[in-house]
Amino acid sequence: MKAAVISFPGSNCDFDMLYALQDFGVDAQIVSAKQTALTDFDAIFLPGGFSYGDYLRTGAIARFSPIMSAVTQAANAGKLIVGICNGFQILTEAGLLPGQLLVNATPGFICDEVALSIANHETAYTNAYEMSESIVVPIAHGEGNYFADDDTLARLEANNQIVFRYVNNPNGSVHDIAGIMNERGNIFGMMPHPERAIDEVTGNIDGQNFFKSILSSILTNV
Amino acid sequence: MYLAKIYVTYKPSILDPQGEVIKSALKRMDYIGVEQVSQGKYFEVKLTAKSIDAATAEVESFTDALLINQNTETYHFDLSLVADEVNA
Amino acid sequence: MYLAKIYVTYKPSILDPQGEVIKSALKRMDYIGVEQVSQGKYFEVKLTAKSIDAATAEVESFTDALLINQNTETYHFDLSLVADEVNA
Amino acid sequence: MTIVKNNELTPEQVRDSKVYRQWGLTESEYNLIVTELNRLPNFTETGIFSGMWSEHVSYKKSKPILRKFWSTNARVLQGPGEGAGILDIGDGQAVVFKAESHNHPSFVEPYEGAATGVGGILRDIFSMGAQPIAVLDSLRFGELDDAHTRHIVDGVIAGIAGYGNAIGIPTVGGEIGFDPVYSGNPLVNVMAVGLMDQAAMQVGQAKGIGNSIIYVGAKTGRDGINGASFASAEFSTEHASDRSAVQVGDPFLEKLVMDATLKAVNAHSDIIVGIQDMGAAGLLSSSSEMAAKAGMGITLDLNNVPQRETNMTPYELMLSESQERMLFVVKCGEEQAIIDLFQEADLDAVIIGEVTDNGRYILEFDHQVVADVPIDFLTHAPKQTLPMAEPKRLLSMSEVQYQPDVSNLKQTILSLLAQPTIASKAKLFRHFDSMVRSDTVIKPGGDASLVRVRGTKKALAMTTDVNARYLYLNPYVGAKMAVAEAARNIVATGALPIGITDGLNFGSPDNPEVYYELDQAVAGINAVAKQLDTPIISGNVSLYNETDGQAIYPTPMIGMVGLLENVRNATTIGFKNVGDKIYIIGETLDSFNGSEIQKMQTGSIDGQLFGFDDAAEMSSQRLVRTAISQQLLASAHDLSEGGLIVALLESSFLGQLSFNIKTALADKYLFSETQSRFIVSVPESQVVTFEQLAGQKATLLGQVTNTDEMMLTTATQQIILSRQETQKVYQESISWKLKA
Ligand SMILES: Nc1ncnc2c1ncn2[C@@H]1O[C@H](COP(=O)(O)OP(=O)(O)O)[C@@H](O)[C@H]1O
Ligand SMILES: [Mg+2]
Repeated sequence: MKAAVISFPGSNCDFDMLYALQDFGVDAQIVSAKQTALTDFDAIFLPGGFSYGDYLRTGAIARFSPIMSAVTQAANAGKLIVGICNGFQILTEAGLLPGQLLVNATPGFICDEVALSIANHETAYTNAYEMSESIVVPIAHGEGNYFADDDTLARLEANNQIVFRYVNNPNGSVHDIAGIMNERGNIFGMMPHPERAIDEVTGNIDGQNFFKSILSSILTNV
Repeated sequence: MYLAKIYVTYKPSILDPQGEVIKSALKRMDYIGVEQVSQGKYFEVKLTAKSIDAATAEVESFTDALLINQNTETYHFDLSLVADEVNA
Repeated sequence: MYLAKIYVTYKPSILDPQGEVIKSALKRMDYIGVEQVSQGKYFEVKLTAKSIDAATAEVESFTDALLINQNTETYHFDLSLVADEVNA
Repeated sequence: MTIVKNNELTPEQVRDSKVYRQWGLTESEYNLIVTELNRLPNFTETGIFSGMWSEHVSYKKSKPILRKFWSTNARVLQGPGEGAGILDIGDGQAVVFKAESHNHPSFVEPYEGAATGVGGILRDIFSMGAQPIAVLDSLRFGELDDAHTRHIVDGVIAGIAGYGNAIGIPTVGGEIGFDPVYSGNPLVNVMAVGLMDQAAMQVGQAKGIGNSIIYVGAKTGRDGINGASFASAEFSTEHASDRSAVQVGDPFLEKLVMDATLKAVNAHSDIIVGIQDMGAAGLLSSSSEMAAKAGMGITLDLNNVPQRETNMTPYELMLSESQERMLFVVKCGEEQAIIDLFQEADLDAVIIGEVTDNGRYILEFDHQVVADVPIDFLTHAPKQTLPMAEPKRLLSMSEVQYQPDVSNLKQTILSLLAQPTIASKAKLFRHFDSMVRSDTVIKPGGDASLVRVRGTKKALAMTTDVNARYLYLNPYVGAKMAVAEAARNIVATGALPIGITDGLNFGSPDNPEVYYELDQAVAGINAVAKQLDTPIISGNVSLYNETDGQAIYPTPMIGMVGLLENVRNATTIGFKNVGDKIYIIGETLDSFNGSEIQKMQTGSIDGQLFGFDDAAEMSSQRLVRTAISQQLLASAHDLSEGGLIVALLESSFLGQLSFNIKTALADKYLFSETQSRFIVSVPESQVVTFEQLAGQKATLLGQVTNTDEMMLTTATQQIILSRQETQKVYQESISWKLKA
């Protein structure tokens, strides 16, 4: 499997994501947001950070980066698109995922480790987790308050598109949403950072199964 | 050159946490007459355009495309003709 | 009840990184007529007061005290009388 | 050569109006300049001397003392004098670190002051060619019952978060203290740590005739030029209120500058001659110091400086403290490679001058020479030796130690935990991204923080510390304790302390008592640093921290870095297993003058500071390090403010386990702040080995339990505390006070 990690100006979790993928044996590389082609890749990761300084709105400016048409093409072609934190914000701004990430209900940046429940186990992102598992994953954001209108929410619920929920909602997200996917299941975004939870040395390995899930689903699809 | 003043606010149905925080701070500071606060964005954009109609179209286009998120925000704007100087 | 619309902008000499980033984004999106962009804040505050003068004094007082940073920002505002209803 | 531009004062007017005094030059300094130049300096020249000869840039008052710092051992690759100090950590790698203060800017404008403090210290690190890996802070505020203090706290915390989080360097640790002496003069010190291959080392030098000076990064505006010190009407039509002393940071831009700089260092080390960030006195000090260090001259064409505002004068361009700017010296003819690299990242990169061999600092503007002075003279402010006098308060202090009132032990413990200096700072530091880069092994909330060195088994421990109350009672011994405490924090993780950066925050050096405190503090730092083999390789001085003639406590922040050879040995403060034995290492004495409990119960601190036993300190530290390296300890925590009881509770809270403790000590000793102590927990299987190793140094206190009840039996009574309830006080007190 070949994976691209998109580096936008201001991305700062791009290397964390690259190293995480490489730890799982993935042939991954950083691709600048100035590039325009992604045809060589099976999966595309939009990492966390402050693309364009988070100026105007998080993700608002990054979505107009040259690479984004290639991301859209890849999405339409059914390739896996994964947005973490700022990557999730960019995907919603680009309309690849519904809704928007607003300022936290109590305004201010929070860095913490929070419990998540897995709302849908049969996804490319969660299939390796145990059924009853609740996991703890780091968060680090000031705009993680997921909002969508009622129709959208009803659709997300009905189609099982909600992948992760917060156990104790830290930011005001509707329906405790921490991560969602599109209807087809190939575009996914979440605010928490599984790439920060893969190594025993840093004290948390609950993100490992996230990567294992992606690997196994890509391998079975190939 | 035209100057567009663009006022962006949340749609009424959206909870504005910043507005709420400011309101309670004002109350704590004894501004007891304050009933409601909302915080939005205010842009000043200078642009050249052939006519006021062209400028209007331009402002609407880029505000829809970039300056607001249509899920949650709405806007109005004023447009006026101004002298041609821009601060570097 | 009064409605104050308060427009906050940076003082001219203050660095406005947001405005610069938005301007270059608009240029990249081919809005080539755009010459200058600045982003400020826009507040709508509903308040009760005895008179328009009292309301004016109140708005100036809390804007200076809380809404702006006097080191870097400046503002102007409009005040109007509105019907008494507040959205919860 | 007497060019007069933009309605600037003529040289004669400068002389007659004595405007230089407003800019901080003394009469004798001005006269010295006249003598050296053999003519009257013009407006711009007078301005650049005032900038370069300010204490902030020249250290003319503190240097005689700073010279005394001990700063050499086998690890030191770069000591004081460059952007940051560098230590060898083996395998061809090096650690780079430095601290910086932004006290005054943070008082005026808390958010931007703190934010640009972070931006500035990071530039110091990456300008050496190092990748920043961590930020720490050291903060002092007034008491939280004051609304203005709360406003400053909010702004400073948000500013550190705003900059550090966005640029993507984790803020892994720090410390926060509260005392009324800081209410008009908060302290905001930040420290940054970087990692580099020794081969990539860069220094800020301008060597080689004809080499180019390249300006990169943000455009120059009037930021940081103090409007008040201008007779503005005389040289400009702008209103003073439009000018701003406030520097606004742009972490997004700095991220681009940082990444591009590191890329340039990696790809073009053969053509880069020197790199220097623009800090205090901006373009002026960076360019002149680079040339002076190389023994060269420099000529700059100021029209080429990228400008954000219109009609800037040479004085303004030179003195501006706009952020996110760097200077590169690049081999003549090779400039394009560097310019292209920066332009690829959408950054300005412009040749603004060249290196000369005439030893002169020459500025050109609009095709005219607006300054021409000898560089050596410009960069060497006349030293000042200042008188010292032992502070009067120290001469008449009571020798008797304060005796705490412990009649209601439980209540005393709860009140102590609620003191802002003791209570958990988590509600504040949770705004900092402490995990970005995914290398943070020990996060804020323990003793030192620990960051792994990716690709190796190693990790770097880091901490900031100082208890200024101790220094107020005894500057020499207090400074020794500051270094010792920093080292205990490092040692508690298992790491070996290897070096120090400092932030010397003091009052006015013109006051002989303050100058004495500064001298004694440096002597105290040296004394313990030598025993620990931790040279002082970088630092910062911030003087004149006074309001209304009331100086702050002498506050020399100690930033310390340690090296842990095997990250798997990392030890944290939290209890780990039910049944583990809890020991205290070190002796507990009558140590109450300057303590938290004295402050809490009397409202002030007073009396002669209790003693410090160097030998006991070294042997406690050695024991803990040895025990950790033999993997005998499940947890280790040093004792500091609040003493034994606070340390025990913190180990419980972090470990989510309780304790059952029996001690022969009388109640008051729970609060004693005797130095050189740790509490450790030892798994049953290691108890014999540990006791053999420790001998008399360790005393068994009890064991770790898993109920909610924390049981404490002293010489006179038994009390039981609910862990949940007690933890709530510890966890929430700061936010209760902030919301008040
Ligand atoms: N301003 C801050 N920023 C980040 N971490 C902080 C800050 N203040 C305190 N901490 C963290 O809280 C913990 C306890 O700090 P402190 O009480 O100063 O420790 P000690 O007494 O051991 O020096 C440390 O891990 C420290 O890094
Ligand atoms: Mg400690």
